[in-house]
Amino acid sequence: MSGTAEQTLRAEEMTLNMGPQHPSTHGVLRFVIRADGEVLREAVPDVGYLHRSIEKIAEKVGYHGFMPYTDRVDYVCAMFTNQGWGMACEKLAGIEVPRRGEYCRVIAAEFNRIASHLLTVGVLGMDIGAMTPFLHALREREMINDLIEELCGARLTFNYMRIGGVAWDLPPGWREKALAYLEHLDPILDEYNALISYNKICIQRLANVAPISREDAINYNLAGPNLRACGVKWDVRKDLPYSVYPDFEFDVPIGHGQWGTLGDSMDRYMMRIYEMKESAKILRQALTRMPDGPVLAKVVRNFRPLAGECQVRVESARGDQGWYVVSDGSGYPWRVHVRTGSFAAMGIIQKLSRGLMIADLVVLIASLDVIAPEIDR
Amino acid sequence: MPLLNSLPDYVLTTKTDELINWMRKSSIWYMLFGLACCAIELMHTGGPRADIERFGVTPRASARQSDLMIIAGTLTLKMALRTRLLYDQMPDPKYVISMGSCSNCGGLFQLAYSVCDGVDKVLPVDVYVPGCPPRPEALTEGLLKLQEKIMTERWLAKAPRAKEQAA
Amino acid sequence: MEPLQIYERLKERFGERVLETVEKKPDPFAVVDPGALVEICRYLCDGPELAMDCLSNETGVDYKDHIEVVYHLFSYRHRHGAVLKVKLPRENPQVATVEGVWKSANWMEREIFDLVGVNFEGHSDLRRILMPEDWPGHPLRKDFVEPQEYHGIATVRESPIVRLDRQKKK
Amino acid sequence: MQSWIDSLIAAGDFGKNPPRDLVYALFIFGLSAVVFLGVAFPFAGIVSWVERRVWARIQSRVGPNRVGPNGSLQWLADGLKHVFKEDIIPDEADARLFKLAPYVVVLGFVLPWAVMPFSSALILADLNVGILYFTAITALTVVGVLMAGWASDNKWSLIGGIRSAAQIVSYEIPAGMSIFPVVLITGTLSMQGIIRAQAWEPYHWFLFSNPFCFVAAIVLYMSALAEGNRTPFDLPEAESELVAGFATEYSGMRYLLFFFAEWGNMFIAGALITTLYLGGWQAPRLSSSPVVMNVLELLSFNVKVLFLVFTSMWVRATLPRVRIDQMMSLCWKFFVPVAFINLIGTALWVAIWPGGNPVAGYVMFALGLAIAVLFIRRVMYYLKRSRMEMYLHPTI
Repeated sequence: MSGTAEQTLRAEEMTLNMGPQHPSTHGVLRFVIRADGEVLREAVPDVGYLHRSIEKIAEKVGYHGFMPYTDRVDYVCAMFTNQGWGMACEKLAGIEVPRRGEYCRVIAAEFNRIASHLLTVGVLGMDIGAMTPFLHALREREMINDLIEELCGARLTFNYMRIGGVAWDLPPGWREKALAYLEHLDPILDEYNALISYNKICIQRLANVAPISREDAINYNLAGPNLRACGVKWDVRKDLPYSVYPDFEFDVPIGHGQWGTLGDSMDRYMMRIYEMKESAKILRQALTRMPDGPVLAKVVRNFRPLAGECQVRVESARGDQGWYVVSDGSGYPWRVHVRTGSFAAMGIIQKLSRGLMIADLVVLIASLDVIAPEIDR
Repeated sequence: MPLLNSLPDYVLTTKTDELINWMRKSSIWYMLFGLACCAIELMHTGGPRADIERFGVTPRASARQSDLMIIAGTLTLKMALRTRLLYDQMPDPKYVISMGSCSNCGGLFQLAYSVCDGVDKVLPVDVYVPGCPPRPEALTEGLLKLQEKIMTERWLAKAPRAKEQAA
Repeated sequence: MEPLQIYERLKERFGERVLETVEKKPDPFAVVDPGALVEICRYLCDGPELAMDCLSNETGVDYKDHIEVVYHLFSYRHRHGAVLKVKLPRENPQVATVEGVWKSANWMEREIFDLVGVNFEGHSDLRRILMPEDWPGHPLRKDFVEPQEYHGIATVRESPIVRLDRQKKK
Repeated sequence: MQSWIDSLIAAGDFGKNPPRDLVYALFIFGLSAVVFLGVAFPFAGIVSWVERRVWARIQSRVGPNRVGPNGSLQWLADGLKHVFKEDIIPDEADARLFKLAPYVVVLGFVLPWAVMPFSSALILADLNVGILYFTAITALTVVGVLMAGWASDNKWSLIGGIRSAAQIVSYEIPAGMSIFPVVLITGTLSMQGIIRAQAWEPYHWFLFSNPFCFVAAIVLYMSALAEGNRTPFDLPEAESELVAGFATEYSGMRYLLFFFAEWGNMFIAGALITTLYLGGWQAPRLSSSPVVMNVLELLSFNVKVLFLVFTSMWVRATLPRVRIDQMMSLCWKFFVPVAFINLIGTALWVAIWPGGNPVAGYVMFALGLAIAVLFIRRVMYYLKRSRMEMYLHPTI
């Protein structure tokens, strides 16, 4: 009898195809899932559906011309990719950016970080089934978009920075608007927390889901909030200081696992909430302490750095972004490679996915905050 | 269907056509299908400020229930085949809005080796929305243009274009 | 520790197998023997003084006469970094994988295999990652020629000016 | 109803000696068509429009407002559009089951209207097993959903169907157990009988008749949310996980049936709770005219039901979705024991005070009022804190 029961109850593994068009895959990712009912055996990511060959284009368009393309490397926080590319070129050519230019960069970038994190937490809310937090996040993003639009004329793909500084100074009256928005942001974040972050269902859905150990996080090269959620106190802004970040006082929040295990999805999610507050702190300091002066160093239009290579690291909203640029002394870079946080984060999903449920996989992808163009470039 | 575009232009047939068109244009359900940068602006179009649901436009996750495909972003060659598949899965009548210069013509990425320069190489497109990325207002405008276009369709009555072709 | 000190230490330990150290601004690097790469990486990763526990970046660069694979290493414990390079022949470039040392190498090596065409011996899952499986060639090589069509989709778009000219002539 | 038809037959309206069963069947078909097209469908549609508007307001949007006055014809456009859409049956699908499934769901959605007690006179059939019929028929939905999931030959649909089956089978137990306390008190299964046992004053509702009933009503409401696939229990069609769940492969008219059944079920669940715990159609006797009284009762019933429907919209806009294992453990580890305790507690209560305890009614009502006041204060606090002026003048 037992034999027949086993035969009739034989469970079959199911191969599911999630994506590239799937509401929770944040753009065009694809996962090939082997599942036993609701429980995953393994989820194998398949990327490349948004491979736009940005690295090859860099070899064709020259140093100045590549700046708009960097926006598209990570469209949710394009300021950081702008900054990374600018810093790499400046390092190659040994250009000093004026102090006011650096302040403008930091202000623009930190606003962009808030906007990016708002989108991340909103999308995570949507992925666990709550639409309202997502739309409230979009509402806040609209206002940051207004500010940034006034600053550089675009809502998403900014192209604000140039090699040697930024394109324009802050417009008149912008500083007051920005400070007014920061006043508004704090109560909004509290409201947001009350609505979703400290919601019982949300905590149950996120806590203890797919925890990453400290060693794994470093070994798999996670970066930014994902790394800090695992308890590694590492922030490029603080530890390998660039730009004018040493001028500001801010904390580097790390995960403590107070809702579940250290490095679980809840920690990763809360990291974004904390970082928005820290960014607001930096912004207040930067906006009040801005020095006077030019914003753009004198850079020749026919920009030709000496032959050589360098890597710069920028703390983007998705973590440590490394721009590796090889120059052969001509007007076109020989090779550009960008190391991004999302690419590394995708690499760990296959390992983490074993034993998760389908609903958890959605949470995992959202909490790792992967963005398709940053993976594929 | 033999009835399709076969009847003369009586009041009854044209009014019926108008009714059909009215409900098609009032209830456009688009597929949740963001490809790249424009997807963020697509989200904003559904967001609080440019609330696109005012026009009865709702996102649907499944291709089977959607009428409109908004190609929002760069279409790579790897994705183009998938997009064609998704388009084939949608039930008729179906419309396509090409959003942003990448899906219009390749845009910035015409230099790229892996990008399909323009979605019109794989799908028929109804409305092109320019911009990189287009603002939510621009997409809304594109949607209104699509509504206008839907209102000119003929289902029972002889289509004007069919007449010309016959003549 | 400064990168140059690390390279000195490597030279002491591995002697001839560290082929050269280049002290060029802004980033100095060391070129190592491809045969000894895994051993050197293992030493860099495990030693308590160096403890390069993170492979932050791995890039393939095509130099027309040879191909280089560049490793950017980093230590979260000591907060120092180093750059290693291996030089490979352009025909059939092959190097051992460092996946066993740093897990993050898995995806980066897949990307290099896909775009530059370097074979990583011993890699657990060496498939194309960004390009479709049936894509010809390795796009980031300097001599890559773009195919004219892919599954019936033309990859080049005719310039509208050319088309206008043709229509005028008609 | 039956006597009226009998009188018509006796008057010879159907010729001499007509087959009585056929005439009955004719009337039943006619009535169901009227109910389906005239009541259930528009109602589900209007609820869908209201939901979209309410939802949009909560999300600081506007919602559909272009189609008809304030967008109120949105549901009509949505519905008719689907009728004229291409009807796709996937090649791999089990065509017969695939076609049948939506009708089974609609059956589960239309049949309960037969015993819907709109007022003391407006009820199609006051069955003496009304409640039993009600719960039995609504469970038909699960069969349809499971059929849809299986027949689509899509793995996402299948998971959706299985989830739905697991969900409804589990939550039927606490839901059923939460109906029995009322049955224990009244000793009848008829919808009208249960309503007649209550009065229009809130402290005479069964909700406040004893503490166990209060908890049972809440358990019933939660289970109804789960059975109606509403957030936080909308797992079968979890959009972000399963694309569109069991309805992934459905298009056109067939999808429309699922679509309307979903919203219609909200009304049905609300009606069940209103009947059992909120005094049904009971209204204050303001007039002696039966017509006026019936209108008042209809209003009373609908207001209560619509409040419950609105609450479920509010919940849907606020809460995230639970995971399937959390949902099952919530049911089996929490709701089922609580429902049994309620049942035993009510039985004891009835044994001690067979005629009910009026003091308990007042005390429970005061308690309920206090909870409501606290809740409203909390909501007002957050309303005050939100800074409207920033949104009205975006770039201050």
